[in-house]
Amino acid sequence: MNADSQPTTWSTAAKEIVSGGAFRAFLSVILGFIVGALFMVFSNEAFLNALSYLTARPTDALGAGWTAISDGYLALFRGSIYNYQADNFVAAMRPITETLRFAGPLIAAGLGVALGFRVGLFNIGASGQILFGALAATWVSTRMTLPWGVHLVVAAAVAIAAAAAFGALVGFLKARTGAHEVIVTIMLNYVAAGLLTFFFRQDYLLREADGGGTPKSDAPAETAQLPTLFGDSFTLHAGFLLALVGVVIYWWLMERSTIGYRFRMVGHNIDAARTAGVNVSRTFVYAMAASGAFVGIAAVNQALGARAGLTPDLDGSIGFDAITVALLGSSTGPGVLLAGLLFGAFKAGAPAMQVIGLSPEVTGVVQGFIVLFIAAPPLVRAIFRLPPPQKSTVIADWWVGLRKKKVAK
Amino acid sequence: MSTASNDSFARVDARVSYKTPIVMAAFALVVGIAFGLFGKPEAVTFQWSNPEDFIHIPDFVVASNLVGMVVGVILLIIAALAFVRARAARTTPLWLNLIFGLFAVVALLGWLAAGNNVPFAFILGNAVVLAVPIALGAMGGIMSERVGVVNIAIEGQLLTGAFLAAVVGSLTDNLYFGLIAAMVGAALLSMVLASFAIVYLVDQIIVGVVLNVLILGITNFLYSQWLSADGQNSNFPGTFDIIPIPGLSSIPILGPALFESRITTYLTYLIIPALWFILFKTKLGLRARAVGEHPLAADTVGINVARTRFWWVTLGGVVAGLGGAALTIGSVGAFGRGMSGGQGFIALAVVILGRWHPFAAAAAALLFGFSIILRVWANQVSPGIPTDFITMVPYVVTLIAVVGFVGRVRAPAADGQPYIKG
Amino acid sequence: AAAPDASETAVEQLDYLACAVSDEGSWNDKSFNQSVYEGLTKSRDELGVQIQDAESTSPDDFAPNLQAMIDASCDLTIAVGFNLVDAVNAAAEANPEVNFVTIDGWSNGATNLKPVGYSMNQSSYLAGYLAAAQSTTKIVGTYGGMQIDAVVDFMTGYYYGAMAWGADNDTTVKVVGWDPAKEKGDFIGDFTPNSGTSKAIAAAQLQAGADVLFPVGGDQFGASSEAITESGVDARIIGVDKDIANTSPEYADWILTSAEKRMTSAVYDIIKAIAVDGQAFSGDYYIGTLENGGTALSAITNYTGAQSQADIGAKLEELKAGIISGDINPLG
Amino acid sequence: MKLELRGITKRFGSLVANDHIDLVVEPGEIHSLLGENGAGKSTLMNVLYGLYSADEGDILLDSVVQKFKGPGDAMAAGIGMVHQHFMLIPVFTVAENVVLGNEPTGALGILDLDSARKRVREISDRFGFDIDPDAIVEDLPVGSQQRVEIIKALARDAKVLVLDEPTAVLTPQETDELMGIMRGLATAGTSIVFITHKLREVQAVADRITVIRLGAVVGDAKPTDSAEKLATMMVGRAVDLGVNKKKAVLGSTGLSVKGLTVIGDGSLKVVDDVTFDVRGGEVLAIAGVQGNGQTELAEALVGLREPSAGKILLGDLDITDSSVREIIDAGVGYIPEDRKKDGLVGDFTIAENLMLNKSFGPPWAKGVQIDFANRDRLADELIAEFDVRTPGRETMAKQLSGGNQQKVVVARELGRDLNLFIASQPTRGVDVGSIEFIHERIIATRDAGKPVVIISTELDEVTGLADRIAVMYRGRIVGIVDASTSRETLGRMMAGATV
Ligand SMILES: Nc1ncnc2c1ncn2[C@@H]1O[C@H](COP(=O)(O)OP(=O)(O)OP(=O)(O)O)[C@@H](O)[C@H]1O
Ligand SMILES: Nc1ncnc2c1ncn2[C@@H]1O[C@H](COP(=O)(O)OP(=O)(O)OP(=O)(O)O)[C@@H](O)[C@H]1O
Ligand SMILES: [Mg+2]
Ligand SMILES: [Mg+2]
Repeated sequence: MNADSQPTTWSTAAKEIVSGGAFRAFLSVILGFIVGALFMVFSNEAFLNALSYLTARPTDALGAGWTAISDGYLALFRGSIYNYQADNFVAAMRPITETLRFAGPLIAAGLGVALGFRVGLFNIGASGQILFGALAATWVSTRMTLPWGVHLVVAAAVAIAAAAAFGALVGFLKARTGAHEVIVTIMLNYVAAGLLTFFFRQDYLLREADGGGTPKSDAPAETAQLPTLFGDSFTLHAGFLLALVGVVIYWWLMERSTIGYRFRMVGHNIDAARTAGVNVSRTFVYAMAASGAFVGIAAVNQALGARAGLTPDLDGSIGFDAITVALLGSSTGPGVLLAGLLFGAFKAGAPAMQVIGLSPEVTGVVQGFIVLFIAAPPLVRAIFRLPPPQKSTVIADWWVGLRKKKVAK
Repeated sequence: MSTASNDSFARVDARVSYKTPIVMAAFALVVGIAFGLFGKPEAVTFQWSNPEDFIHIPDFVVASNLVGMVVGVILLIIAALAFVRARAARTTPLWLNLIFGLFAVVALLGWLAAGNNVPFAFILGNAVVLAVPIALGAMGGIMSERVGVVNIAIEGQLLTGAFLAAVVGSLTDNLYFGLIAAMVGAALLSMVLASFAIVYLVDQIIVGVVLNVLILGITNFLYSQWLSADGQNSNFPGTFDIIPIPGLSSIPILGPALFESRITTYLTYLIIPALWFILFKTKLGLRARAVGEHPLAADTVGINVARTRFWWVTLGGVVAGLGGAALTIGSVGAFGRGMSGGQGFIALAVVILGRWHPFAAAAAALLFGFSIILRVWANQVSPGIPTDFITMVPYVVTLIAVVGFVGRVRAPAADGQPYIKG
Repeated sequence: AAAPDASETAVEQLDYLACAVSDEGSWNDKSFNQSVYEGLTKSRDELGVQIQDAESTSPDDFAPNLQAMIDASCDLTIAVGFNLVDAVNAAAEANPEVNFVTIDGWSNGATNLKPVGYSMNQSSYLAGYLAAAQSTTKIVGTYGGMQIDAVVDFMTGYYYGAMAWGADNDTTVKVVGWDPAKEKGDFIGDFTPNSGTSKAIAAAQLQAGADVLFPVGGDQFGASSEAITESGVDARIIGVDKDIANTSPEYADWILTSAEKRMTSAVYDIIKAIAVDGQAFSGDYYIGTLENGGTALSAITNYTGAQSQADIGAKLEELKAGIISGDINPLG
Repeated sequence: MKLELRGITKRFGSLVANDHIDLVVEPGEIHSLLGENGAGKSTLMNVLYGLYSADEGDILLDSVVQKFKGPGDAMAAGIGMVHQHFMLIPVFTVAENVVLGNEPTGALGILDLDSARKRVREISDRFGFDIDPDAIVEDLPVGSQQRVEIIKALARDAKVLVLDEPTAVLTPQETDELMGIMRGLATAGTSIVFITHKLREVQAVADRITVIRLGAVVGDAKPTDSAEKLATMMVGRAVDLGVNKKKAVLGSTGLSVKGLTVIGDGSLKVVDDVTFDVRGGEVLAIAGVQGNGQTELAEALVGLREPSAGKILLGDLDITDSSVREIIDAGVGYIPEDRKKDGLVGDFTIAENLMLNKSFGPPWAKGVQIDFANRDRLADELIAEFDVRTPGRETMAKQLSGGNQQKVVVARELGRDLNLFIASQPTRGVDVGSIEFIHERIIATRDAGKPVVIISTELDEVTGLADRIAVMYRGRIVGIVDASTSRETLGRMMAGATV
């Protein structure tokens, strides 16, 4: 071991920053935006028109391209963070509240899927769990009369419990029969959708009063609606707070609690967990129940955050987005929070982007590229020629120190 | 060296498991009682073949409840056979399970169709056609997962294949070009998956999920910008001709259902056994499976893990792309937005349900195709079950299959694991 | 290509911004979303109004998309589809200075919200009658995307139309795929265009003897036409929403007629009335009927029924008059 | 073939696993590499085998510099290697594993499994192995798997053969036979690099010895050098190789096993009517060739396997049908034979691994929450007490060397009050320094009056630690004998002879 082959301290430090996760994530987002920009430019009619006479007047193409990009991202900013064109405070601030509102269910469902990943289970069933939770919530919120406050709490609790039970069913089937959770969750998504539709169609079940043959429920009773956070000018409701509470609980559960510790143990090494006295089958059931419970918070958001009747597609694409959110957030509480906010911002920004002529597909593609880059550190490192990760510095330093001591002896 | 092989231990009578006979007996009783004793007395007509078929088997008309009772008794006999075997500590052979399943299906059809027809060839033929895209998607998935790359992007591959087949088929006026474009396009998509997963070590599930989103976005975009306005030229490919295979197509019952099909279906017939053969009988397959089970071990015997993975995933894309083509030019012709409609995820389930084995996965895909046509047909002949429940049939059937009969499965050990060389 | 001049615009540009938000699904669904969108673009091209639009991909998008239109200072915003009814009512109440139109929805009282609806059962009744006339087996089929009112309305009219032909001709006509009494029928389960399930349903109906199909689920023409080709039956398709023989000419060979939901012209007329003719916005309910031409049967093509096309055409006119006069109830 | 390594340097990040290592192996020579866990032996061999690419240095075969892009090149150049960890595909048959990468094929690349089988049989016969070519590898006992690995290397007629800890799972007889084979190959001109932690073997078979410490060569040694000298070179300090123990002070019966029978995954009685007692303050060693039911016996004792007959009593407590957790709570400590699979969670920190089976209550947990203050304190104490060499309790277990990993397991199991201690292969693959330490701790447990059960295929370990020895053969105990019984007698018993 040559001492002089050691890089100097400052350059090591610089390297560690440059190779660090936060900086790379930042670059990834930038890269995603760049590729997204290309997509916007090449889907822009003005640009394509200008391209056809590129040689005649190249500035047109450049100008059109630049306009497409700047318009697109400014629209995203206006739609998701702050609308600087607005003529009143409410309109200016609405975008950020919309971002938070959309982020709520994404974060919650993301936590649920993330929990599954930590236990080694792939929960593709968030969508089914949302539907089932919403089914239960809607029963309480439209078919029961309870005092203000109590009603909301009961509806939310029932939704979370129902989603948890639906999740636990997956864990139970896996523990009992070995059925693979991927198959079971995919199939249960369809089953939940069918069930919800059936309930929303029968007037003796959940169909809206004077509803026709279209499956739809009543709006949740006012006593059961999640209250808005900043008055009626903003639609942001307490569901986001629930999601935040979910993040804290998730963090506590996975990092501090003994059951979360055992979840992770099973996720990393089933055999060692079994040898250490952990009942693996039961852990699967608990974990899927917990996973479903977090997804249940998303169900609460969707079912009780609504001011109007619900339709069977109330889950939107949350179930699948949750998978990406969980993976993007490395299945950690804070990570899922950030990823959920990013996705929420995209959802909130999409209408503003559509207004300037960007179809929702373009937004989806930009989003996809960002995720891809965030998930591909080696690619980003290769593109920016970053140094390799300095992950094991602690152990390496220790080794170097030890070696020096021993060799010196 | 001395040996300690397993046979040296004292042997005991194996633990006797009565699970299978008990499940079978329960089913038999349900059939006998619900379909038989409490069944409907109306006549049911089993149409084994179409009148125009080469060999026409006359229709078989029988009372619905009689079918239930007779089949119930047959099923009980099979259950008893299984019981006898179980007592001798032997498992029920697969063929007996299959026969049991077939009889149970006949009873179900007979019960549903009381006062109606059971168009056998029609049901089977449609089940096959509906199963083809799922089966091909699943074969692509198997090829990818057998070498250790989880493929969540089957949905995207089907969609890519469906899109390119329709568009290229229309533009060139040649469906074979469409077919090739579908395979090439999905293969390119697979290459993206492979490079990100193998070279850039991105979490394979993330790449898959993202690719699905991207493909959905891009095909939707192109559809809106282009196909919808110009459908006549760009999205009206038609479908491959139906080619009866001489000889085979005159086999009673099966012939018209299986051998009066399109080239996409015939290719599926070829690909499934070919994949099985390559995986389990050739050097290529041995190496592929080694890479999927223990890449480091494969590396130590000189197998290039990255290259093996890359090509298998890519070829898997070719097969899945063919499945996509089967959605359009092998079935309905024109492309529609998001027309894969979740079949890629069904294929993913089928991969697992079929234990990463081509034949088993094909059977699982067929089960799924059968469930779809069953729900369509049952809805017609046997009104009374709410639409929303009828819609659930394929999924519930799959759930029952996985919970009741398949149980624990074992993925290739390195499935989803990146291989990082030292 | 040559660089365009700045002065290329043909029509005079008006300072009027007309906007639309789609139901789940895109503007290119070959169905109702597309009809509205074409009304919007037609207004732009012919009237010179400005337009703005947003597609919704899930129910979560409805309210934000409407809000985006309000933020974009739209003068008129059209919410397409029954599903947006709650969102558009809320938006109309919150923004009394902006005008809204709800297609297939209703107003909870806001006067700045104009409901536009269609009696699709009327044209579908004619379609059913024609289908029965065309059929040689006297079995006609219909199936839907999902069992919802907007779909079932077509199927019910079709059913009673077919039955009416049977009664008129003392012939038993059978409709497969929908039974209004039991509220039970064949549905794909979603609006996925051209799915295998769609084709299987069509095939099953053909197998059951149907030789006219009426698929009410957006773009199912590939699925039904292929099912027909495969079955070898000489069968016809009846289109929905748009005049399919014209708008999707590739399927013209199979098309018997279409039950049109003429939203394109409704949208155009509403915009024209305000933006060009200077009329005040009215929140009155507009309902498209055979009478006002909001719904109609398209030209009949490929008709090969036993009665002559002239006879059946005359009969359809008679029925139309009956429906308009209220003598005939297309819903039974 | 003559093998020369010149100045091989291999870095993992900033860690130098091999630091300018020179090594020469003459044709027909058996060259032993000695070194502690993590010294860099396997890394060096993996470089030679093309699995890792060296950062510096050259590999020469018969004085020609080689450029290996991967193991394929190395194999083509005549290098064969038996890896420390099995490089077998568990779901493949023996024949498939042996031919993998070098498959006999017919037309169209169709596998010729018949000739594969023939090849396996030939080699088996030549070297006296008894292996069924059609057996699925994962169904084979570890000892047989090791033989498959050896067949795999031999099947390719390597000119340079690297054996990385091939004897770790072999019985003494098997080891002797393997050494005979090595001798034979060397005589025929094969150069052999032999890595082992067992000095007895090195002394018996090696022609020359190179000792590596912390990635660098510390020197050469001769097989005639004393074991103490070799150990000192390896570890860098004096090591006591024997086990020092006082006479046992027997207490009351701690563990009583009566007629225990366990059915294996097939329909075999892998544990067949086993009866024995262990008293407090006594070490009972269960000896036997690997795969004769010892593993299953241990697993049944700790609740991981369900007995089909018999009774297990811990003092007065019947634990026959208790769950693993109940048995842990009853004070049974257990070291599983495969620490990576069953004993540790590689992606957990040391602190987390130290509480693996203690998460259900105090002092490690407080209610439903981990008691971090206590956990960290206890972890630090255990790390210090059990001499785990690590930068700290937050280091990932997978980053530790095997010896230190094993110390973590030992610390966890012995770091609490026990009523019974069961250790399966407690020192497998562990270097001499760590062996010494672990043995001391086991004896300390016994001297504290606890009943101890040791399961080991290592005769030295068995005779060194045990007060009494039970020998298992085909699921049955063929006899329980005194610790002073001769190696020869024990060897015969392990082959099934009753006393
Ligand atoms: N793949 C790897 N990545 C990072 N570091 C590694 C890797 N493999 C080995 N090392 C490092 O190199 C050092 C030498 O490891 P090596 O496997 O060569 O030890 P060894 O001498 O074979 O030990 P043992 O006797 O336990 O087998 C280790 O301590 C470890 O820190
Ligand atoms: N990914 C890795 N990162 C860092 N060090 C590693 C890694 N993989 C292995 N090592 C190191 O390599 C060395 C040898 O590893 P190896 O897996 O061969 O363990 P071992 O001590 O030989 O265990 P066993 O006796 O069970 O075989 C250990 O010191 C370990 O710390
Ligand atoms: Mg080693
Ligand atoms: Mg070791």
